[in-house]
Amino acid sequence: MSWSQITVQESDFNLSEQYELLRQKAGDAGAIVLFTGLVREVYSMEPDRKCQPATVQGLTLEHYPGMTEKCLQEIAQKANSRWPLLATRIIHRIGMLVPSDQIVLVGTASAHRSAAFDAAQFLMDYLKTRAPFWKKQQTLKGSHWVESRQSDSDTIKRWQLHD
Amino acid sequence: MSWSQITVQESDFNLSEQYELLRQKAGDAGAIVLFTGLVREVYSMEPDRKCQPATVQGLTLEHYPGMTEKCLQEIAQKANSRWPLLATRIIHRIGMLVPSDQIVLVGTASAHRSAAFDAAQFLMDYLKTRAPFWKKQQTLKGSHWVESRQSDSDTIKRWQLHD
Amino acid sequence: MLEIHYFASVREAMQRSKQQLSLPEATMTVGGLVELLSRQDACFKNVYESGKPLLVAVNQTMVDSTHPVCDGDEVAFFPPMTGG
Amino acid sequence: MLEIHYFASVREAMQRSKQQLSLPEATMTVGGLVELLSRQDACFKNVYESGKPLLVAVNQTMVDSTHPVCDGDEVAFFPPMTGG
Repeated sequence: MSWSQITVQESDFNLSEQYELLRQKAGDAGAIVLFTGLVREVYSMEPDRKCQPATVQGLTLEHYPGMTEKCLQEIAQKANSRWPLLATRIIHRIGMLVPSDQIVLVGTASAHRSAAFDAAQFLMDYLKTRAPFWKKQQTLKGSHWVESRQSDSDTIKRWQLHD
Repeated sequence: MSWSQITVQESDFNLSEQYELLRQKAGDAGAIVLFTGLVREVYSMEPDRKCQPATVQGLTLEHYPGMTEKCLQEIAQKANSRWPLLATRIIHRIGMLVPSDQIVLVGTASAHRSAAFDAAQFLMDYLKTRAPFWKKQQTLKGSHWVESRQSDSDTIKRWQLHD
Repeated sequence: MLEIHYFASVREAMQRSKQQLSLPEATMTVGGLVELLSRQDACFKNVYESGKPLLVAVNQTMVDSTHPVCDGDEVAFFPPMTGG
Repeated sequence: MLEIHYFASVREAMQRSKQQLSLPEATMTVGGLVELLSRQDACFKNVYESGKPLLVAVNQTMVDSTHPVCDGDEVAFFPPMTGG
């Protein structure tokens, strides 16, 4: 049975602690992949929007309590049914963040590297478009909701799952 | 100009230090991927060899000093020319290791996650088959050199580079 | 009674994060509910007719407009997700 | 003089990690060098004729058997890599 843990929290996370947890829970793992998403200071819109890049001063993350955890559990289960994972870990922060802050952590452990890499990428692709989180950016010109990128929806297609 | 650092060392490495180094050197990164390879205790041969899995007691890593660093530099340059990376880090250990020890670290930082994921996977695929490292396993039945897996050479083909 | 939640830009446009609604029929579709809310609420009409994508979840699962809505359900309206 | 290095299983089979060799000609190919070493050294003949893959680097770059070898070059023989 694979170990999996999901957390939605306001507080920051410590990558090192999460790595040691994965190593400990995974047993005889040969490969561990950790992904972290950070708040970028310069936010470029999609090329077709013809906007100047904005300097981000802050980011507020809203979510749908209850549904978020349910979605992340489902995404983790999907990854576990697709790859022979020994352990998975997802942390997503909510609330107010500033540039260079950590937003999200996805960690996967497996016997071999390809499963760990593919599952981590799959978890991020699904999390980006299927889990109910919304980002609002604060710039010098005011606040606005980040619009979803078509490229993120397209990315899911590569997993060829119809669900 | 992207930051890149390569180290071949006997001593262990601290993932957290390497992560903070990548964050610091990468500037305005939105995505950081860290991969670690660990010594597994149960080593299964390729299915077609029809061998029982062996319990590994130790692993000795030999390398070709000079050529190793040169190869890893070339691999990092290839990754940098293919993806818009902000920082890359490779650490490979040599000498005697035991199960659950860290063997290798690959870290990539980029503005967006797909470049960071793809580059980290590319670096590992190339490192496995192009950098002059060799593993010798110690088991209860004696010592033997690990033979290269055809699957590792096949994995390189997906990058469709003829070099 | 139906509990309706609004999130992100939809929440701001609706000027509230949730509301309760008595269903005029025992069961209706999500599409029927959207039409009902558009008739009753100018803010909702604006959101619905803005042309921006509007997603719906019933009992915390994403559904399309043909999905049934029953008394006691939790319905949520929100824009496409932008987490990660 | 040529400096020849052996690594991993090849080093063990050769019972040494390196050797020096005077080239009989100013330039020869890697293939020619392999034949020369096979004639001169029973251990090298065993390695070469074992049927296991044998890789060659000249001046720390992987090459094939048609690559030239000149006086002063560093040549290395080793099995396929198994790092990572």
